[in-house]
Amino acid sequence: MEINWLKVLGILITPVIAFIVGVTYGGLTRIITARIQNRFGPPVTQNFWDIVKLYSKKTNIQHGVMQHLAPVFAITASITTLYFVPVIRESTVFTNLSFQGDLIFLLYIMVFGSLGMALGVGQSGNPNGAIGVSRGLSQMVGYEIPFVLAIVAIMIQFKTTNLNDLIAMQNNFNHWIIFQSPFAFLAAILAFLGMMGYAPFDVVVAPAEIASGPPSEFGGKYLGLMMTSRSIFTFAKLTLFTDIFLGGAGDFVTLVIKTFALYMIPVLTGIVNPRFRTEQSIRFFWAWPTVFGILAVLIVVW
Amino acid sequence: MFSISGIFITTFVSGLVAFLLHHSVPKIRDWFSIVIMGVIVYAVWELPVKANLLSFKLANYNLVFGNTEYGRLFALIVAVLGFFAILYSKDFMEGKPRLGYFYMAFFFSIGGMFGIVYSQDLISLFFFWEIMTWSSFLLVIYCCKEAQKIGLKYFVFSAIGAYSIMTAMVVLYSSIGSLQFADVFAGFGKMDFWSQLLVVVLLLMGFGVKSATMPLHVWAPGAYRITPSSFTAIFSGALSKMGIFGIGLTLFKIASATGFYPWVQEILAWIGALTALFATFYAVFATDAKTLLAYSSIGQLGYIVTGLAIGTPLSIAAALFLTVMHAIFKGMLFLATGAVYYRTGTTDMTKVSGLIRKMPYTFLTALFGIITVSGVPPLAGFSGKWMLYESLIQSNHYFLVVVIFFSSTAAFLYLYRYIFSLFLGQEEKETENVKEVPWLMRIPMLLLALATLVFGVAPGLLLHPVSAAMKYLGDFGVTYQTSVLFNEWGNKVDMLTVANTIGVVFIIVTIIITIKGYRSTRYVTTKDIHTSGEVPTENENLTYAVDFYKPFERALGSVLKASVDKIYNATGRILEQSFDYLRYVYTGNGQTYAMYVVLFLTILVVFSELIFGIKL
Amino acid sequence: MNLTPVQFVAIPLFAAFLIPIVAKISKEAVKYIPGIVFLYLAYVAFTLFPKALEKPIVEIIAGFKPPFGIVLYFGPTAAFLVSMVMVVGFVIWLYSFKFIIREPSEKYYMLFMMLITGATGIMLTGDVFNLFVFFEITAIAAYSLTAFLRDKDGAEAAFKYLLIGSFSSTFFLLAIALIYSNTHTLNMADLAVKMQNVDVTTKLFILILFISGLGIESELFPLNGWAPDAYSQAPTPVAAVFAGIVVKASLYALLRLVFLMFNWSEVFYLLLVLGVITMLVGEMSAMRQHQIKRMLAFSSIGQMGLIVIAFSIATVPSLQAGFFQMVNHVLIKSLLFFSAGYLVFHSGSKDISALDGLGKEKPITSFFFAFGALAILGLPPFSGFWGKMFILMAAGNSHLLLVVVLILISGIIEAVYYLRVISRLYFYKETTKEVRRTPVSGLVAMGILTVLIIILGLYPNTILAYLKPAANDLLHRTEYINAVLGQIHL
Amino acid sequence: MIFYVTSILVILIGIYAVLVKKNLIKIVIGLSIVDSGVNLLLISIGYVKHGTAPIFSRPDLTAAQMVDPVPQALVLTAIVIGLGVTAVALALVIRLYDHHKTMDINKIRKLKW
Repeated sequence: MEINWLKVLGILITPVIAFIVGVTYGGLTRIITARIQNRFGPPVTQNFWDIVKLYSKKTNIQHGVMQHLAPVFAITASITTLYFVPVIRESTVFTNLSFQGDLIFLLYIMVFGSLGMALGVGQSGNPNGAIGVSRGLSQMVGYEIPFVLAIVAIMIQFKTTNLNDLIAMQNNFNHWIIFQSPFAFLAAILAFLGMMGYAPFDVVVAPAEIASGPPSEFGGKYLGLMMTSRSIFTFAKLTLFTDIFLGGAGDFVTLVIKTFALYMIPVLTGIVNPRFRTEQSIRFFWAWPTVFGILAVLIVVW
Repeated sequence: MFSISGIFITTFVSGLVAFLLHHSVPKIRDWFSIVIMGVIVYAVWELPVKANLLSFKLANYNLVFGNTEYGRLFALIVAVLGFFAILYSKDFMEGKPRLGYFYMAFFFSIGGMFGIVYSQDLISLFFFWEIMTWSSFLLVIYCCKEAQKIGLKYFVFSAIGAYSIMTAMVVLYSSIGSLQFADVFAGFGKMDFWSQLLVVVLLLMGFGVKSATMPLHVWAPGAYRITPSSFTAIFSGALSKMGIFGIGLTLFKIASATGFYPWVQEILAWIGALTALFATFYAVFATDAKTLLAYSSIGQLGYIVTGLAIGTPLSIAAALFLTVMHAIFKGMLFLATGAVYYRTGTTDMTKVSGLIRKMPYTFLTALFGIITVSGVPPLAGFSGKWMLYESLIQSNHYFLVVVIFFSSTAAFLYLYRYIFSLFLGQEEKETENVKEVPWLMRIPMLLLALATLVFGVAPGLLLHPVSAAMKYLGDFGVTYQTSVLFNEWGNKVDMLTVANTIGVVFIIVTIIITIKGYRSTRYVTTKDIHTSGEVPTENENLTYAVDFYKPFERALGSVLKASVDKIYNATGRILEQSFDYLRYVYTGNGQTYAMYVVLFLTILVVFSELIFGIKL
Repeated sequence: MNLTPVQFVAIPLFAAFLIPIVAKISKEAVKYIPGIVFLYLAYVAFTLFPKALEKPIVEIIAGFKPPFGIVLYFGPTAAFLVSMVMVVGFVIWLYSFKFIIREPSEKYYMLFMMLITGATGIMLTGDVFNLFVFFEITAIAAYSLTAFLRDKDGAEAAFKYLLIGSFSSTFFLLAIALIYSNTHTLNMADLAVKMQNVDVTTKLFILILFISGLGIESELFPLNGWAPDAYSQAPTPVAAVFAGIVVKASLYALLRLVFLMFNWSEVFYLLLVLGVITMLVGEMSAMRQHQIKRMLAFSSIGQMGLIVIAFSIATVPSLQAGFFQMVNHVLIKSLLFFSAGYLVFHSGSKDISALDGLGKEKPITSFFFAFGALAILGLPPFSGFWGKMFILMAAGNSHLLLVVVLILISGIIEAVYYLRVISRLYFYKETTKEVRRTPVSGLVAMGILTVLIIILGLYPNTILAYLKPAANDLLHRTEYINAVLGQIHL
Repeated sequence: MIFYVTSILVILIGIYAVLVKKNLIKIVIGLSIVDSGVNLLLISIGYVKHGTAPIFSRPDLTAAQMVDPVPQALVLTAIVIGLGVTAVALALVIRLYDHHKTMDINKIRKLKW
């Protein structure tokens, strides 16, 4: 079968672009948080250089095979999620493999990364890491409910589970799902807060209590790899949300604008909010976001 | 040898021979059972699919045995899992007492399961159902004094289940006149409403006990924990499938002919979903690994019951696919826990930790196990879960989807806890000299792990027999290719591309990260960690094992207090006391007995008009 | 030496009176007499069985023609019951061969033969007063056998049995007085004909007297006060004879009379209710027993309740099921009593708690006990399963769903207390005492019973073929009357 | 007719004795009273007014003049049986007294529940 060279090119470039965009978003967030706290913050490329520094570290410590592979799990998950999300609508280059998978598959592949990470943290033997993982998983159960409710509502409303069909249905401005089923969007965005792990729900990596939680035992190239996968993963989740709710992106510029707008929501709420305890965050997710989710489904039912 | 009677005879006779042989040279006994089981697996595979292979008349009922596609699927599960368990138990049971008793009960329960799966009429099904029950009972009480109460509870619950099937059979016989599957399925539609309802409820209850659906699951955690691990794999892998086999038959062959079928489906679906939900909650807070796995398998059975209850072709395919997968990964996980028990002597998660470096193969099996159970893509669990969700969404069971999804995400919690507390974390002092389990125990575990990978990449291989079985149930067709799954709306997921992408990316990045600075990466023991200053001493184990999900528990709050178990124990005690008062009727005084006789006579005379309808 | 039914009664009686004489000559020879008698009679039973299937053999004794003289009716039912008695009798004799009794054994064997004479007499006789006489023979033999062990409880149990047993004989005699005053005949077949024109109230009185009189002997609920004490205090082989043969003979007598003379549906309904209550009370009180023999006694009362239920449904399949369950009960209950006997003898005390860990010390006997327990629960490979299932199917056919449910509930109760004992035997205490042998004759007896149970379990057809004519014979009286009175039509 | 009434009365007295009296011996006596009452009833069934004993002592006797012989035969056996039972009962009472040293039936209640 002849190889569609454009597709192969797209498969190679997309993760790199995703990394670059993800890292710049990281840099921008640090600047914005600094500005809000009335200070100037580091240059935009600061995150990029941190990662480069980590990769060039002399000694790398690992506590066994599982910890060695943990960042690999993480980055595989983020790249695979990226491949199965149509980054730019019709272009052969940037739709990658999204024809092969669908929404439910994406729901699960997002968990694959965090599970791999958790195993690595487990092997490192650091109790703080283990506590962080237990908090992370409990919180995950919390925000999965509204997120699934939102996804189910959309799937039923549009009678498809494939992302590309969803994008096709949102061809012009007023057909965006954000308007067609607002409650689903609300529930999904609140769940998104939990996914990103910024301030109100950052009990997982609570720096003060459990020394940055799960990644506490990771250093050198492992930490670097984790940071890269984290940025790619953020970008992948953002494109996923834009595809579902904002009708995907025709070209690169609209993609950046939409994703950055979405990205600002968790970042800004993070800056102004203190930290929830784990059961508080779980209770929070099961309260209003779930109500919105149920409302979204009920609307579809009638 | 390759007829049905051949299979039955070899299984039961080899059970007896194993019992008699256990005094002789152990070498023969173990290999004898392994060889026999291998022959049986081949025989089951070869058995032609014909409805009436063996039948004999017995006091105006005739018992018919035949092999149907649906039966063949379950028979294969039983045979293959049985073979692996026997292979595993050769070393696992080394040096344990009463080995002959163990092998006899083992073979009898497998024979019982074959009987159920191959029977074509209710009497033979009930006959072998009872054999399966009491032989598995013998294995539940096998180990120790503490097992007696649990065994008794198991027997009483299975007796309640079996006797509800018996009552259903009696009702069917009195209104249809024959208990052959063909006549029952045909004649069921003509029965009056109330007896139809009664029969369906009784059959579902009877089969529900064995597949541990919620209100009747109370026996399962104790029974799974106390049976020797090699049989627990069969117990949860194959025995519970007999319940599913029965529920499948009742739903699609019997209940579908009735008017209230949609109601039955709806209620059963919700029962399955709630079973999954509550079982997962109990699993999260279990401290013993086997109890955790027991609740987890109750949860998985809940999914299968929901799948069957939904009734769309895709959901039945999902249910049957998950049945086979459940047998595989539950078998795997119980064998892995058994390996841990074999080496460390305990399965209490708070006592054991850090076994990964000493038991790598067992860790690998457990890893594959939890990935499959959690339904994460590359492995087979995902296809089952995917089909289940698609079918739920397409058949407009919205809130059911959410409950199922909630319980499957909560499944991550206890799965992580299982592998973390047993294999990861810091090494225990006592488990210093633990070695990997012998090869004969590793082979079944690794083969099962391989199976999850193979079916993960190409679910079509398993969907082929599953769709054949579905044809027997009620000619439901489902479209599939060897590695691409479709749902009713035409969306698809290509497992091959998924596996390829994950595989390729994984290998490339592993190569990069291992090569980059290979020399400078240093292995350090788990004691050498950043603990802000105070370095942990040698015998101090910092693994966080106790109260692992305390915050989650606080979030759930009082939901966990409600447990059906308390109610059952209370009823048992009250009944026992009431029987106590009853026997005081026998006062021991001869004269009172004489008084009873005269009283009886006078009552008969005085109330004769009432009793005999004749005026004095 | 032509084979006639009267030998079933004559030979055991003759043997009973021969034993004391032979004992004068040699104590040892006495032990073998019952065995020879049983073997010979079993041979007679099996040769006569096929003949009885075609045409019931009617034996006229002492020349008087039926309505006047005593007559023995050897129909399919009687043939079946007698052969059952002979087989089980032989096994019980085998068991008691070595059963160490401090008493002089010839007394034991003489009473034992008397008991068998009475039981076979009940099964064969066609005359009401003759039935009463055989009843009294069995009763007296039973009283003295219960008190055979000279201990304190034996006497107490025997006295209670005697007290209630004499009530039973009084009621029976009153019934015969009433019958004779109205119909001036004692021959059962003749009675069946003449009872038609007896007025209803006296007929009712006769029925009530019969039910309470014979009910005492066949352990119906309010009347079975004596049973637990008698079973638990009598020596083990005697308890097996009681459970196996005596109670069955009296139940057969009650059913023969009821089927012949009183064909009202209310009677069967009353019997059904009594059977259900007996079963439930029997099982429930068995659950809380501390002594193993008393527990077995209550369990056999429960099983008797089940058999009464089967018979009172009064359809041919239900009678067939009833007979099948009778055979089951005889075989399994004797096996349980035998093994319990040795276990109690070995562990020193009758309490169940004393049985801990006996599985190790006496592996074979405990295996037999566990086997018996599994069989009586009605678990598949054993004959108990088919018995219970036929009864349930028969009850189902007559739409007695509640009865089916109650039978199953009592089955669960039964499972609880039997499995408790089994687990106590095998799993409670790991004792390392050396294994003590049980006498060979006991093992052989129990072995025969186990083999019979397995054969019946796997191939129930063997005896099912014979049960159908037996059920017909008992249920339809016309055939009985024609055979006895010779074509004097109704 | 009078015979039926008396015999039933005797039976009732016997039953009263058995049920109410505490002493073992009295119970056994009660039993034999019941027995004789029943025998009386049996005999009175066969009674024919002015009938003579059913033996052909004189050639001219016809069956009609005789009393019905069958109940008398029954009573013969019943009496023998009654004797047997009472004998066994008394033997048991002796042994009970040896062991329990009491005649009161309420005290002999070791086998219960």
